[in-house]
Amino acid sequence: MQALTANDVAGLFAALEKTFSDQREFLIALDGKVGDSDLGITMSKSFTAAHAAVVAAADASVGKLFGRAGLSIAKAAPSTMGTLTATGFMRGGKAVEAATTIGTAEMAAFWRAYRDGVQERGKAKVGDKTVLDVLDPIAVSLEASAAAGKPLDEALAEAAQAASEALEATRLLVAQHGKAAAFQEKSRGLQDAGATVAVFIVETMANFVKAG
Amino acid sequence: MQALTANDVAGLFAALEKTFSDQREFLIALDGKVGDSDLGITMSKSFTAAHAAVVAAADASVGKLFGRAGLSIAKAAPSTMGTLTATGFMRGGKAVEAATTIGTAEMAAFWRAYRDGVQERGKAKVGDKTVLDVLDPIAVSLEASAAAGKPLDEALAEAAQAASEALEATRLLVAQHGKAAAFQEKSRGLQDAGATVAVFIVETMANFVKAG
Amino acid sequence: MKKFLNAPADFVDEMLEGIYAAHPDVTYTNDDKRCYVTAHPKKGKVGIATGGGSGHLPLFLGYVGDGMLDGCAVGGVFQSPSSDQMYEVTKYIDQGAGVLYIYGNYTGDIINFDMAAEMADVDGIRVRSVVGNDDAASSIVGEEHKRRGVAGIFFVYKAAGAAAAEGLDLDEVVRLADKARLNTRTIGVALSSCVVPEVGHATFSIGDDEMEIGMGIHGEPGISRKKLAPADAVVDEMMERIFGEQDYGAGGEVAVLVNGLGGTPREELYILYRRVSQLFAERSVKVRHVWIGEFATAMEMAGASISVLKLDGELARLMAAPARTPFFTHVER
Amino acid sequence: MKKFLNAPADFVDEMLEGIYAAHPDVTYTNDDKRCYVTAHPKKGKVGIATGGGSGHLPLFLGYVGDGMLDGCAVGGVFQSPSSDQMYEVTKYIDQGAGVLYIYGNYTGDIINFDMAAEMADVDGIRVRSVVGNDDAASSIVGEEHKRRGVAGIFFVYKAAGAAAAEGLDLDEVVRLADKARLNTRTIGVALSSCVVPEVGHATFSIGDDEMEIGMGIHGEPGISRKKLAPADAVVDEMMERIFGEQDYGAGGEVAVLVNGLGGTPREELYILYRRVSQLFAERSVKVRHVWIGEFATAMEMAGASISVLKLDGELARLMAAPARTPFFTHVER
Ligand SMILES: Nc1ncnc2c1ncn2[C@@H]1O[C@H](COP(=O)(O)OP(=O)(O)O)[C@@H](O)[C@H]1O
Ligand SMILES: Nc1ncnc2c1ncn2[C@@H]1O[C@H](COP(=O)(O)OP(=O)(O)O)[C@@H](O)[C@H]1O
Ligand SMILES: [Mg+2]
Ligand SMILES: [Mg+2]
Ligand SMILES: [Mg+2]
Ligand SMILES: [Mg+2]
Repeated sequence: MQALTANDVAGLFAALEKTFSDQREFLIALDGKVGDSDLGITMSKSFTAAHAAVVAAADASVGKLFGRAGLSIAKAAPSTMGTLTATGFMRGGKAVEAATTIGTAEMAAFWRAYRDGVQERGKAKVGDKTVLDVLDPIAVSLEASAAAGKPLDEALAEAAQAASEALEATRLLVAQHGKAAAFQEKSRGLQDAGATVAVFIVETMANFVKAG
Repeated sequence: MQALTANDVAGLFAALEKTFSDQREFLIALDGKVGDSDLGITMSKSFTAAHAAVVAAADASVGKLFGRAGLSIAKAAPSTMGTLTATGFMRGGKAVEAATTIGTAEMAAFWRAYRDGVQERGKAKVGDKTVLDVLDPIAVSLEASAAAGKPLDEALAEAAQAASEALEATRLLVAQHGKAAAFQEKSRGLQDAGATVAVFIVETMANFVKAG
Repeated sequence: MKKFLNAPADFVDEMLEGIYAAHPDVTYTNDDKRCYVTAHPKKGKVGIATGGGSGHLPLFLGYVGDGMLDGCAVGGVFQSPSSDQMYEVTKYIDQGAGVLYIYGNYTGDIINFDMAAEMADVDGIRVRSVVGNDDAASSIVGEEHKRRGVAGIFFVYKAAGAAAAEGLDLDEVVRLADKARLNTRTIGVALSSCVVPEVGHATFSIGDDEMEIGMGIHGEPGISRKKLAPADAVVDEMMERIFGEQDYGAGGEVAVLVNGLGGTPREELYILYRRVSQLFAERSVKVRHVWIGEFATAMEMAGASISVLKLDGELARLMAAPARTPFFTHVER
Repeated sequence: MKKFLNAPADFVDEMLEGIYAAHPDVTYTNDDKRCYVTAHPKKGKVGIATGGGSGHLPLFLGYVGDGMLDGCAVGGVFQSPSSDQMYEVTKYIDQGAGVLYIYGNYTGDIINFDMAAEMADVDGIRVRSVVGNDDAASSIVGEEHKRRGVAGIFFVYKAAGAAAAEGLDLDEVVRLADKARLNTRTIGVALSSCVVPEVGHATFSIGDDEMEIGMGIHGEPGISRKKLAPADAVVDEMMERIFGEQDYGAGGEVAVLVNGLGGTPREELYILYRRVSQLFAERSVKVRHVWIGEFATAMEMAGASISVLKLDGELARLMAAPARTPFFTHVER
């Protein structure tokens, strides 16, 4: 598909729910290395709640539905990543509230607002080894694709590619925030757990759009 | 020797201290089966204190010295057997306070008062599987020896023999008092720990008199 | 053994030094730290003494203070104090109105308190005793005199302490303490052992998935050892025994104490109380007072006990009265 | 896992049911048990809210009551509550004078409290925050903003709660809370791990003869792991760090909190305090207030922390003020 409409949102969140249910144990193990092992549980809870919320909602706009998804995540999973993800979907949704279809430009606007919301809420900088290190290249890549007039599927595929490279690069960093920060040097060499979540989200979006 | 004088008391308590220091681990293990494993520790503490007390005391009477030994045990070892032993020496000592030498008749009076004091304080009956089951035959045997005019060494040897037979017989009984009572049937087959202490005391006395 | 201590033999005395340093309202007599007494004895009030082994904080000494007790003879870990120490405490706290001993039903303690009472008698101090025997698990109905004293002694302290603070005389204080004793039932369950510092290893062993209902606070054997069940089922089994012994009657009132043995977090005690409160509600019995926390421990032993006091008018009044010790504060609302 | 519980997923809510059944002075708002509030909010008083993960009783909810806090958002075990829950608590406790949030320095909590403050702002409720960061072990001097909040938050609650009870306005309450925060240092030592019910096994592992100085209450790594030393040496090492950070001055005054992490018996806390009091006496510093017990736990974790608050006239006054919650009572003498 070349644009997302309100009708597609339930399907997208069904796919996200499946992704995080499949990756539950992987994320638990990843967060366990320099964190508290809850990430797999909270992310799986988050997208189960978000899927249920968008199915139940009657809103006609994709942005509004993303906002509702964010709100449901805030209630379901008040962990760091839960709240940051909630903030991202709420801010991103708000940015595209007026649009009836989400093409490349709107997708770029969504991720820009998502990224900025997470930065504002979490007060991390790029390079601090957080989810922001993946959110930033996603936004940048989509903005470039929008400027170049690329179609949504191609744009998301490139964003996903940029995200996964950025995730790989987090291995070189030392954690500055959250529970991992206490481990300092021990966190070097490991990919950041929250950044991994962001990769899964954008990859699931890319696959959903490509398949649709 | 055929009678104990005040001069012999320090030696007797040195012997008692040695007995309970030698038997420390044995009594710990014995009390550990249906009790709290403290008996070896408290009895060893008791006679170390008693020995020190009689050495320090200036009293001229055996009975008074026995009384002081009892008082020091009460302070040093306030466990069940500690306090019962303290009571025994205090009551026994008081019974022979007026005597300058302790022959068979006085020794019988000492153990009679010792036995009655323990019974009064602990409120157990003969057959309840306590120290009383050994104290009673000791008193009875010494009273018979006194009536028969037997010398002290022979009388104490017979009392020690009666005590050790009575101890053996405690195996058949079920504990009614103290920590062991909670174990009920499990206590059957085991010799009573407190009764073992009484056997050690009378045996040490018998050996001391025989050697002297 | 993972404990904060210096030499194991100094465990009790160093603990006492810490307590005296922290709490100026308590002190000691006869130059012996183990003769623990209130710093503010009240002339003409019945004195109340307790005593027993260490390792059970806030039991026993923690209840010395306003509206509760006046003195406590402190023993070694799980060991009775000496009759001599009890006697010294007795002399200090006697303020002319006589002294009540309240302690648990353990042979060593009985023998020593009886001896202390004899010694005090020589000085003309009137002494009476009430011996706590609330542990319903430790022998059958009809043999209550053989039962151990456990956490429920708290109710006896509270009743006697409030009665003495009201200025009642020794016989009246004894009557009320004894009523509290007779109206109290406790049942405990242990999940893990504890370590006596001078011994250095676990007092007893218990399987990783086992609990022992009715185990004593020194590790004395209980009624049954079985697989750890869900909390509600554990409470149901404990309370069945208590309900089987005393009839609280629809419309009746009780005080409840949910006590942690030391290693069990407060969160779990509230999960237990949740079920306790449901069971009383089902029977239309009102829980008029409830205390939840650590009141009688066995160092780091994991487990809990539930004590129930059947109330009447005067016991309810005594439970409501204010009390204040370094370890326990009760404010009347 | 040896715990009294039913389904692990119900651990927190059943604990709360037990608390509400036991303590009528607290209730909940928005039909959500995890939005825990005082049953007696006071018109015109600054409202004080806290919040954080469960498993730390009496932290956090235990400090809701007279002279302390007004509400608490309750999270899962070691998990932040949601911004939504914090917002609901905020609405309930705002009595026209604004609301102060006092909570520990954990990313999840910060993010959620900030979000809740944004939500309350929409309703015109003035919200300010003081974020506890007393754990001197969790980062070096100069990076205090990265430090975790641990047991010393008790002093911040006490100062703010007393100030609000005096009728001071929001800015004044914030000023005093912040002063208490800046004047507090804590250092902890862990001896054993704990088990999160939904996880079912130990959070971390530690050798049978090891201690970890500075370990966080969720098992965050500390400064050093070494052989368990005698109690006095452990205290000396802990206090050296505290003395290195703040100068209490000869003739100065402090308040001290010796806190058990859950599995450590009270006896041992007093052995620790004994040494603490010696160290202050050597420096001619007066310990004006001391609290010893469990104030911030990690379920059954064995270990302890020492918190020191440097007092001045107004902080001493606020520490002395009476307070009363279902979990903590302080009576002015
Ligand atoms: N201040 C922050 N800003 C942005 N992301 C953060 C921040 N702190 C932590 N994170 C992200 O959160 C992830 C951990 O999330 P989560 O497991 O939910 O944390 P917690 O269990 O501590 O609440 C980290 O891997 C990191 O990507
Ligand atoms: N009421 C009693 N009367 C006489 N002897 C008793 C009584 N109760 C217990 N004993 C004796 O005490 C012994 C245990 O002594 P001890 O180990 O000192 O007890 P505890 O450790 O319980 O204080 C028992 O073996 C028994 O002989
Ligand atoms: Mg995590
Ligand atoms: Mg014994
Ligand atoms: Mg404890
Ligand atoms: Mg505890």
